[in-house]
Amino acid sequence: MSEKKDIPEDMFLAPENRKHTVTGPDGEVIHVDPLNDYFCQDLPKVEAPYKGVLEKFLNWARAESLWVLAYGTGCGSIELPPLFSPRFDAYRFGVMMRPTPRQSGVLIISGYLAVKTLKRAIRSYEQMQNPKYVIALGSCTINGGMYFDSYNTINRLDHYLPVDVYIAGCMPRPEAILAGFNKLKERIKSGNAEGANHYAENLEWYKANQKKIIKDWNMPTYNW
Amino acid sequence: MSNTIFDWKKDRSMFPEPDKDGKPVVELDSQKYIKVWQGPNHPGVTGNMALELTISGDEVMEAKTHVGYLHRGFEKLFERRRYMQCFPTSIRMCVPEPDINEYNLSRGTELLSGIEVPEMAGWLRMIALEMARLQVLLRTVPGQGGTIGLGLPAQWGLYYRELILDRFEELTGGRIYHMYILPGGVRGLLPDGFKKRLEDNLVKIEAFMKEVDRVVYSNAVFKKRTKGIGVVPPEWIDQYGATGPVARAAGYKRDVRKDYPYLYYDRLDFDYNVEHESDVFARFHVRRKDVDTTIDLLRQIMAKMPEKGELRAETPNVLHWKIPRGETLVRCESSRGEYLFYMVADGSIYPRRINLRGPSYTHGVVLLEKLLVNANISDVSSIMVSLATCPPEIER
Amino acid sequence: MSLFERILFVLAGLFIVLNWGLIMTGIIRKIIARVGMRRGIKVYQPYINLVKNFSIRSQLSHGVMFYLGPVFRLSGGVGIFLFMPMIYGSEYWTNFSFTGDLILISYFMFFGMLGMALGAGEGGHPYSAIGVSRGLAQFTAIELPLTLAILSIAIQYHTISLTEIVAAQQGGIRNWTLVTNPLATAAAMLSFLGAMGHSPFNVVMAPQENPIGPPTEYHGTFLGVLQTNRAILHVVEAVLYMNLFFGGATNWGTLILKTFLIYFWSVFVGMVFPRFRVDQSIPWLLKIPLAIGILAIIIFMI
Amino acid sequence: MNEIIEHIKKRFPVYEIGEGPNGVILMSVEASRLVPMLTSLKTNHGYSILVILSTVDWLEDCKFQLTYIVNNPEEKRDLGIRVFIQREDAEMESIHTLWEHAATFQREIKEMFGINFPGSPGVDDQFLLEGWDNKPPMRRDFDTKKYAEETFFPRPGRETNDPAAYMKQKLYPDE
Repeated sequence: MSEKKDIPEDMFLAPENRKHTVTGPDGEVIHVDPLNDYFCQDLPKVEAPYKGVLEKFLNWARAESLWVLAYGTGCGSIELPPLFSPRFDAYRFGVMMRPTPRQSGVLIISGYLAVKTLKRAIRSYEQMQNPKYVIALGSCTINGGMYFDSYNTINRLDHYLPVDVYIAGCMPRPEAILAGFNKLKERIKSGNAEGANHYAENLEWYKANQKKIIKDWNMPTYNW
Repeated sequence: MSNTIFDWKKDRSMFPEPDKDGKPVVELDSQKYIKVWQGPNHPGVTGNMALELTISGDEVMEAKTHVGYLHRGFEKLFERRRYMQCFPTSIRMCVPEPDINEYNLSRGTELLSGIEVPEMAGWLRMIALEMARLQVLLRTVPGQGGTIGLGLPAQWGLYYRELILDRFEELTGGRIYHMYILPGGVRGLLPDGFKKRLEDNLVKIEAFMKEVDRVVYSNAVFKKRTKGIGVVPPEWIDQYGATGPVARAAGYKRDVRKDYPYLYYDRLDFDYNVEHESDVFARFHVRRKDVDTTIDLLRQIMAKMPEKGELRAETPNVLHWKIPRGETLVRCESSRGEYLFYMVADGSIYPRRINLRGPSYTHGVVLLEKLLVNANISDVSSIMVSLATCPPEIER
Repeated sequence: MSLFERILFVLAGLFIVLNWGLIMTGIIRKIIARVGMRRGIKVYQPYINLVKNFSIRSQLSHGVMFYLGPVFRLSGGVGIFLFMPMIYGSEYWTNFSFTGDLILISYFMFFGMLGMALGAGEGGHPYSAIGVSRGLAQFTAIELPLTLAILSIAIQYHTISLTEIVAAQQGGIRNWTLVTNPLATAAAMLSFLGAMGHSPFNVVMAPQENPIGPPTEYHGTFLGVLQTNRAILHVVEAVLYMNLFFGGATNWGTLILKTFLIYFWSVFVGMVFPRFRVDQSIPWLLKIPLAIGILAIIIFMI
Repeated sequence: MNEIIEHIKKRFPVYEIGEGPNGVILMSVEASRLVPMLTSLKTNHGYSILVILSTVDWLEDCKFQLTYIVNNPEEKRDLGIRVFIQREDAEMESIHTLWEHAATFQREIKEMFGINFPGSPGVDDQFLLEGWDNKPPMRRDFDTKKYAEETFFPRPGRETNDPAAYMKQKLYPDE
């Protein structure tokens, strides 16, 4: 491998993530490629849903227990705390905030996504487990909103993540977000909310779009 | 009673030696440290920003803030927008308290183009600004308890904040983004009965703050967790450009409303809220007193403001409003401290440069990094909230 | 009663305890919500969450111990249940209680913690590790006053059999340990605050510090198992305290009422206090409850 | 106030002294004399707070304007000092030794305008952007709209009405 090709690849990597060699106790040379060795390189699979009444029942449970990843990606997150406050109280609908992506099933993209946040949002989305849903708040996620000409915010979220429900507005009021949750519930109960499987099927297209704007791709292809 | 048996005697031999700048030298390879990312996806950080903490045991050895997760390039976008088009964009620069952006941008435009604002509009602006301040304080004052696990008053606080948002909705039509203050004046008069309804809400909020006093302020565990934590030495205040409650908690009398009176604040009667301990508790205390001041100011404004008057001065057609070449500095007091706009006009219909400098620009980056060294990892979020870090105004 | 029948009754008891645990979680959440001026979740929401967690399609593992962590935790909870006499005077609901059951139960209380610590450690998330080290450190401080209280009771009643301790407390509130040995009760109830993981002792799962603590990496079925255990453990630990200090229960109604009140004590305190730092909570536990516990023993020694 | 200006005038070659509309005294100085001047203002005249360090890109004149606004909290006065530097290979002396938070300003300016401040701590680190490989975005010759359209998949159907022309046609057809 020529050295010229290596340099741009490694340029954005943190020092501990670069390829390096270590000499073992008996003089053996160990090649370490952290991105390959330390991370799981498997790609996601399409997980087929069950059939019939069982899937209907499970979908009902999934719809009635929406665990939201507590990640305020943009200015829409100012309306998320009121959502869990006395006046709006989303807990009534089985909506709950979880601080870790492993346990949450809903990712709320609250408004515009800066490129730096998009990278984290993708990681968070990929660390969530199938089935998972995406709610996009605000007009910024639909067509860029008032940041349509900004050099650092994406215009269309559905090119990077499969979106289940859009909630328009700048920013959407808590009532609108509650309505959005109810729309998502209907969608889950009808069995159409298979965003995770769609993502797994079209992984190449999504990855191409993502890598187009995330120039310093220093993570594995799919972040388990 | 002597506490010596139970006092935690830390074995300092495990901790890194400080170098000549007082910063500990951390060698990650020595296996004594863990690197922990607090944020961007973490309930303990305010908004979307990240703290890269190197910890040894429970103690933070090195802290680094990472911002830019909310960078939208506002200052670039302003170059492409006419003065009037800047408005809807500018208010999104500080999401919790957008009105200060409206005010600063209007004031800057007026100063540069030499427009006088009618008196009535000035008083209405003050109402909007003070209501916005109250609305933020109702989040942050009980929220200080929320950072150390006392979530209940924070939840009540959100309810009372809704009351103020209701009044905003009535006055301006918007919940969060109001766009009430425009160049040349304001957008509308107070609706009928507004003063009475606001007064009702203020009474309720005062009762609620008494409750907060009981539950948070005089809580033994709260005091234990916040006293002596995150002390900002007074000599750092100027050196790091700290303003607002942080400076006032260190004993400095700094309040833009009194130092550089804008609008009609010089006609109102209020005082600096000063504390001297300069720790998390003192900053909380300053904010707690700010709530009372703000409620008092709102009452004074409602009593002193004229009943009728011009709402807007004559402005040129906003679509081809050329503003002569000039530079100006506009400041106002936000709930977090001094909020500044530096505006440069080049004589065209587009602003040449509008630069924002919010209090978080120093509180959230240099000061926070400095304060977190040797802090306990449990206190990180409480220190961060007490400095009122608001990432959107750091990165714009 | 044959062994087969006994096993059937144990399983039935486990089923009742699990359901009561889930419903109790719902009721407690509802009460917390009402204090916070909200309507709160549906009472049966914990069931839906459980079903949902078991219905997650994809799961990933970080190794063998990661699998075993929740299993150990669950066996800790079930283990306490197995040797706990639930209803006093009933032949059917005494489970596998025997003369030395109190010792075994004390052991099982720590067993689940250790298994969870190993599993969470293998998860590899730094916040898990922080949570684990905090949890183990604090749990040691919690165990000390509790053990002293148990010893004090053992000295008082000259037995380490739970059934006999309950038997000694029958005949009205005057005979409860609460009245006969208030110091041991105080020490144990203060340590109970720590064991239940509510403020001011929720250092393990401290939302603003290490967002969710040890189970950071657990999801899907793993989390479902943990939730199941949580429901069982909360009830069973409350039953232990009930048996030791509050006169046991002679029927399921009494058990449900008493366990609810005992559990609610920790929620009640937790509602109005912020959380201690771990280096404040351990000295507190080692000061006040421990001193009371030592006093409780000394009184019976004299 | 005038005393200070007179005093500064004697010691430093300042020009273009004027008062801004908000009572801010603005003056320009040669880049090489800036740091001595700020040091003198800070130590001798009580201008102890660095309020803002801002940059204006005068593309037409091929110059960057750096504005240092310092504040005297005792007299409640602001003083703005402008420095003009060349746009090509722009470089400026760092003032982080005077005010530590100046390093943050300088780090941002380095990223946004490409002005180098040698010696400023962390000046080369990424601050707001991540993996940026284009022109520094705040330079006026960087076209953000073109960049966004090329990069971010604009949703079709967004009509771009020039608001001025559109509203003129709607509201003031005769003007």
